[in-house]
Amino acid sequence: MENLFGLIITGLAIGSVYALVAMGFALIYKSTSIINFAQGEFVLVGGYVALWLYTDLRGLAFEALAQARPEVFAALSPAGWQLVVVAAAFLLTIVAGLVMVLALERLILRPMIGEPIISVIMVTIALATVLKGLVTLIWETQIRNFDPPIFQQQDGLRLGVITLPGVYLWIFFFAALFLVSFALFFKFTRVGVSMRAVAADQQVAQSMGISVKTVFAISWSIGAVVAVVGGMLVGNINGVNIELSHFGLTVFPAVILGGLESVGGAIIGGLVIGLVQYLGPELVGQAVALYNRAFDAALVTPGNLEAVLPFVVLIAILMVRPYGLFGIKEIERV
Amino acid sequence: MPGSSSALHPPAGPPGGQTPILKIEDLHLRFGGLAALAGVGFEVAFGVIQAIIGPNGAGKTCILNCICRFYHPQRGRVIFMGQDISRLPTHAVAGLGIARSFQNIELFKGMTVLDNIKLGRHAHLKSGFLSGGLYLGKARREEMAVRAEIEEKIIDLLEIESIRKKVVGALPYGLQKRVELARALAMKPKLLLLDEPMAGMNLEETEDMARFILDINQEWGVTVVLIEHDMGVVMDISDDVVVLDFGTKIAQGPPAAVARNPHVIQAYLGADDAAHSKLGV
Amino acid sequence: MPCGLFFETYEKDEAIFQTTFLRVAMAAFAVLLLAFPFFSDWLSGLTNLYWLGIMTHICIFVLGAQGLNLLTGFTGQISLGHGAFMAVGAFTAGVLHMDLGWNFLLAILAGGLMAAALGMIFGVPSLRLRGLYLAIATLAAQIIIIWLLRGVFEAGAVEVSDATLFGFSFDTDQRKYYLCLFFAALGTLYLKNLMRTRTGRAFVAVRDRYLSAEVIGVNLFKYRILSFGISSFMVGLAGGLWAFTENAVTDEAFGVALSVKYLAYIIVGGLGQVTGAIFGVTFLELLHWLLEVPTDALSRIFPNIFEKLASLREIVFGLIVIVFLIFEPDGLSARWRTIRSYWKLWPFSY
Amino acid sequence: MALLSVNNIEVIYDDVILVLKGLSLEVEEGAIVALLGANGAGKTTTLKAISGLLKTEEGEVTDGAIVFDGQRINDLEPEKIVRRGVFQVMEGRRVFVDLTARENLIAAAHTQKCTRRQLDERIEQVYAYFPRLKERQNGLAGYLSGGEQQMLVIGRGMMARPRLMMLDEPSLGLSPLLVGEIFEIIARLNRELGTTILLVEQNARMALNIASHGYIMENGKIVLDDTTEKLKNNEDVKRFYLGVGEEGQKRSYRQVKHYKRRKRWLS
Amino acid sequence: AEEIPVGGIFDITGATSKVGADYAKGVRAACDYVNSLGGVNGRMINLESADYAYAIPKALNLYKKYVNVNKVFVIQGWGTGDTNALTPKLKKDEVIFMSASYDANLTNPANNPYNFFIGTDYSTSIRLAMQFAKDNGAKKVLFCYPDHPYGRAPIAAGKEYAQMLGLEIGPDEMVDLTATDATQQLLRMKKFAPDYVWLGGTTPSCAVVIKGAASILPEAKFLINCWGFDSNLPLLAQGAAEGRAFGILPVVPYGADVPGMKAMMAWTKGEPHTLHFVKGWVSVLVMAEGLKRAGDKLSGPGLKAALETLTDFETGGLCAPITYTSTDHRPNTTCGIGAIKDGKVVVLVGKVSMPREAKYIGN
Ligand SMILES: Nc1ncnc2c1ncn2[C@@H]1O[C@H](COP(=O)(O)OP(=O)(O)OP(=O)(O)O)[C@@H](O)[C@H]1O
Ligand SMILES: Nc1ncnc2c1ncn2[C@@H]1O[C@H](COP(=O)(O)OP(=O)(O)OP(=O)(O)O)[C@@H](O)[C@H]1O
Ligand SMILES: [Mg+2]
Ligand SMILES: [Mg+2]
Repeated sequence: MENLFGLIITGLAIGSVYALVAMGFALIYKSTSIINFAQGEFVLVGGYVALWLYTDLRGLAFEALAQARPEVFAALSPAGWQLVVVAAAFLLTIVAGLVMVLALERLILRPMIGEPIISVIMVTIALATVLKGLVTLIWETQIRNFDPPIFQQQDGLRLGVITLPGVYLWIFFFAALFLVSFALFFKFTRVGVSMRAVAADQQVAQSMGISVKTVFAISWSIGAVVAVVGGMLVGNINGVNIELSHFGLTVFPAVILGGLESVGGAIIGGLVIGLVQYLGPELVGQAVALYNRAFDAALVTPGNLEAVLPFVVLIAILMVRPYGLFGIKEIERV
Repeated sequence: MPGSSSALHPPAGPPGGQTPILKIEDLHLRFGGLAALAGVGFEVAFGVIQAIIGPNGAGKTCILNCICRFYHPQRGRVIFMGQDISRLPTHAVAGLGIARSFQNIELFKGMTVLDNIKLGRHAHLKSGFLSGGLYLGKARREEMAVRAEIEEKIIDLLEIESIRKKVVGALPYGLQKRVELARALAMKPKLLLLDEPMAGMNLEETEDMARFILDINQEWGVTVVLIEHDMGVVMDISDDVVVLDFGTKIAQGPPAAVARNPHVIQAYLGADDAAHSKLGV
Repeated sequence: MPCGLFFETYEKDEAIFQTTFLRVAMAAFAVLLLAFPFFSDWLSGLTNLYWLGIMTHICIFVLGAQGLNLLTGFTGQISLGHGAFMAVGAFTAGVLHMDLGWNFLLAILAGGLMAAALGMIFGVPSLRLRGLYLAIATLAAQIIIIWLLRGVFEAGAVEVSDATLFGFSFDTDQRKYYLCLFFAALGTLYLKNLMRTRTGRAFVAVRDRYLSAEVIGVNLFKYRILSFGISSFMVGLAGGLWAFTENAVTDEAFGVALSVKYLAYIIVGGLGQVTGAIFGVTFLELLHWLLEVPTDALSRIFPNIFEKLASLREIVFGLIVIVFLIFEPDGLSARWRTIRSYWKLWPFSY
Repeated sequence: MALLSVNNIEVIYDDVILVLKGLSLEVEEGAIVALLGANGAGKTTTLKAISGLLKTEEGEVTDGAIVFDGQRINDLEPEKIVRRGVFQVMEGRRVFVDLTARENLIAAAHTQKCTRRQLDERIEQVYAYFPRLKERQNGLAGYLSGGEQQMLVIGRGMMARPRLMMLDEPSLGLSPLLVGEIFEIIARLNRELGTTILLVEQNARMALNIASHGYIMENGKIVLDDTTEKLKNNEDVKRFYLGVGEEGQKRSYRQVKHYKRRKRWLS
Repeated sequence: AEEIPVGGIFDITGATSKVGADYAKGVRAACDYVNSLGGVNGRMINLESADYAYAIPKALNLYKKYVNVNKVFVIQGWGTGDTNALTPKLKKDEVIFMSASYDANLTNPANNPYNFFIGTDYSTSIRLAMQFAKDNGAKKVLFCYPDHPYGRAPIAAGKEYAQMLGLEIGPDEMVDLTATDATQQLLRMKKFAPDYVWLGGTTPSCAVVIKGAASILPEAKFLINCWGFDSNLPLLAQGAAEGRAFGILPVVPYGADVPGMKAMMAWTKGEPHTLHFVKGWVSVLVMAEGLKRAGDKLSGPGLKAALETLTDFETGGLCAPITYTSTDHRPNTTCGIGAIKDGKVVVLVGKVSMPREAKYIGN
């Protein structure tokens, strides 16, 4: 019990990772009705590109700079350069994400406009294979890590015995930042309405002069940026490896829980799933202990509960709210 | 001519027609703050064509939805042939002999015309997932019988032979409406609810549709509830008219009388005669 | 119409193969499948692949994909849980056969029924959930079932002996192939028949427009659950066959990846078409294996880039699927229909 | 020179179904032109060909030219065509069901560079024409009644302020009172804002009353075209589109004969 | 001369490729190395290798291809998934399967006559780990592993042995292979306050546990199974592994100072590799020795018989001497224990071993 607070905070922190990744799904779904099965691979690409820029290119760049303009190189302290490198890697990763998704949009998604949604979803599944293949082709499959880590362990948050690594605070920060910017973006532009119009009926939207292509490009870009930033941050938790893409699957309960088309919902969904993962097993454990005491039984708490509990909770919530917490109920009318 | 030998379905209900085939009692239906129906009640006699008219948003479609148990009114009852159907599940209503067409076409777009019509017969067929999958003996004979009956009676009546193998989605609007009627007929209806069957049709097709409705009513003895904005049709073919406005009944009576009712003119008809019908007046 | 088809009886009009061309083509196809083991060795020598094994898997997956197509293609309910339902069928069949000594036919039937039961339980949310919400609810089924198999039953790996029927043992790859081919054909025929009768039409109605289906008298709940039941029965059956052809059941074979793969089969093949599952499984499996041929050849010439070639093969595979979908978004069976309708009217196309 | 001229176009669906077979028509700037025809004649297809929406279906203009304001627009994307001032009000009450009535209107003003104020004003204008919409403005469009949806669809056209507005069966499903009003509104839009109108209608009498020129199409071709005055006096038009009986009196739906009456100008 | 066809089923692009790819490299390099020395009895090894991406159906078909088309009788395999799925077939086809799944269950020839592997089996490893803990003063131990056949395999053996040693055993914990945080597991462990924790995961998940333990379980030390302990561990654990993480070393780390390493280093031109490369390499060396001893009896049973003649076979110190008998396929009951020092994997104890007890064959 004394750890409850720590569990809640950690749960929320993990939840914010889910929230960050889930947001990308919601943004893309909102205007295209497409569940992007390659979202996890976007995360993967983000992680690898950031790592490559940060770790491999840094050395080359420094070397070149130190040779060409030693005085510039000397002007900043190593800590200062570290900051510059982090910022540069960060920005370039975003740029890389944008380039990637705009190319994808142009080559793959645009020709699929107007085709059955399920076929487009299938395309994203195939896309996942391609992206994964590209990553293994370029960077091979070995585990790599940010060296030195960008978000150091020691500047984490101490909560009793638990230390929350600093990277989680950053993730929290970015999730909030994205949420606020999207809220403002949708409030002060008419893009939000256009996006939903496109999702509702592409043909009619086109008949009103809404460019489906532009809307697709915008939402895929935002979705991809969120994902690659997520990849960069998540890659700092425990290094990058080919399984980073599993986030694509693990955040599904979060997306659905929040309601597919709701960005805010994705955040709430992520946090709730995080909490379920951290409090659920504890509660089940306590319940089992109580039962054992009451009936003098010797039940054991099943293991790996945190893998299934989100799904159990998800089904339970969906039975009460079939469109998630903030999703839009489908019109049922004849 | 009720009882004619060519009738697909014998006329239902008591010949005297004392008890109405359908009785709507005090229906109340609210959506949030909006009262779509605020205490509507009327009766439909056996074998008639009963029209329901009223301004847009008056609640006409809502009444049909309540009859089909698609909407669940907060208050009131629907009585069909003496049986209170206000508690039945939606799908059970079809089995009783209530069929309908929809305002926005509700066909199964990816299927052929024939399959759409066959689906109308669903509630009256027996084959299950085992016998159907084997497609032997009974299931096969049943399918063939349905096919023959649909071809020879319904498709023939509605003159849609040439399109029966076509996929419904690509058909023009007017034909889709006709297919919808065909599907409703396949349900062996005693009561047929039609929601704006003539909308979007040109004059010729409207005339055809009117003829079909009259045939169905007179030769097959099916009672028809007809919602229609084309006043020419309503005036010509209906036996009785109910007028709704804001979820309440504001008038009822024979068509000619209703059309002279000043309330009806003010709320619904307006002054411009040309707007009343596609048919020249 | 000068060149349409006319039939004297409704019976003929409702037949599955309506033209002589089709009947001949189908008969030829059947002969080809039956004769396959006799020239598969020759093919294998040509390509350095084992075709009998590949074809056996294709048959098993066709059966499962037909099941998923019934649920997703015909009834409109996406499932991401079919991998797990297949696992249930496989484990049930394996355990009943090995531990309780059930005859293999009974065992795979029981496996199918067990999968059907679980499918129906996890199908209950379909009463309220639509589209992707339902898809993710079935993903929950996938995760929970595998978790149960692994954690609670500690199923791990089960060894299964060969199937025997009336003293005849399905112990060679050839016999296994025929066994699986038989079941795949049976499942396909069943689905085809089902879809042209009352139940099948109701499924499609539920998919296209469940609201009007209800008004017509289709009991939504019944048909949604029924669809889950039949569908997971078929995939459970496929699981049982898997157990008896591979002689081993391990939970790792039936993960989320398999569920996604099943979905890929039917989308690429064509949703809501009985031929869809056949085309989809065949296309994707052949593509996958045929890509192995150049990869293999190249890695002999350039042994240093063996790993790169493996990645490249994955990339090419994904790209081909993408390009294919861009040109044929409705799946292969759509193309097949175009070809067929062309042949129907041949030589007077247009 | 006409604002819109369609020259001899051919349209094919799915690479096989030939729907328009050399159709031509012209719409003068500032005119109201009616396009009449039976179901399946290809009226909607014609409008879609002009607005470019055909490209979003499996349809294709394979021959001929569509010229708007002196420029060929055949190959433009639909959104570009809208930006040039051609707006199609689609048939079949295609509202965005998941958006509220008001959001539907806002979406329609997508190409309009107007401030928030101006947008609000325009919305109010639409409400002035259709008070019922104002009452239901925050309800999801999917839950509106059929007629209300129809109002919304027309209202969207008004939001876009196009140069050429193409209306596909605007009176469908409206009460007689509103049918009268709709045509008045169309006439007013034409008169007050100078919007050119191409009108597809089944209610031929109303359409011919407000239009100056009419086209009648059958089977993918124009079979008759003239000023509305002359059309109204054409015997065939009178009989098949206006429902005037042989002797010039009112027909009744009850008297429709039980045989198939099919008369076509061609074929 | 004739070639000896050998099958290779590897994970190059799949879920376990992060270690599988390097293992495959080891196998492939060793085959080339053996061939460069003139092959086996003058016959070249012809390795048919393919990537199965940890997809079982693909492994099954690759297997059938190797056996039926390429006529192989020995296969270099990879993980738990393929090994388990193939085991029944191996018996029937009499094909030798040398995988990297060191599940003790495979060491009993009565059940799995054709399975061979070169690493200390997981159960022996866990027993040695328990012994190590006991010897270092542990009183309480706890088992933490992923919910996966690889993780579960040795747990029963570990518990039984720990009990025998008189160690107190805490409740099991599970940490997923893809976990990014183990706070809750650590908090529960904390209630029991173990001296040593067995970690049965792979490197990333072990790093997560060790990192989190820095603040939650600062006293505990970790004993890591062979797939969770490699040069990536110190990098991922960021210093938290220093002096607290001990790993099972069935083979020596790449670059260790043993005679067998020289050839390997020369062959790979010093390009750095992980431990897993060494495992793959040794697996081939052992196979080659078997093939050599089999002489002309190039068949599954022939190779089996030949391998079962290996007694204290030396791989140049790359791993403990290997012995297979017809009743016991445990390669050895000796392994090294590694530790992390200055961010590097070092060998802490070169050899820990236990007697080869018959009762532990297969479990
Ligand atoms: N499910 C619903 N949710 C909210 N409002 C609804 C719903 N169904 C109907 N309404 C509202 O109830 C009112 C009556 O609708 P109804 O469809 O019955 O009208 P109607 O008389 O058929 O009109 P029309 O002739 O235009 O079709 C309308 O204002 C409509 O917006
Ligand atoms: N997407 C499509 N694919 C194939 N054929 C189509 C498609 N859309 C329309 N058609 C066919 O084109 C022909 C003309 O259709 P269109 O909708 O243009 O007619 P219309 O004159 O607008 O009829 P209505 O009065 O019913 O609206 C019809 O025969 C129809 O079946
Ligand atoms: Mg209505
Ligand atoms: Mg039209």
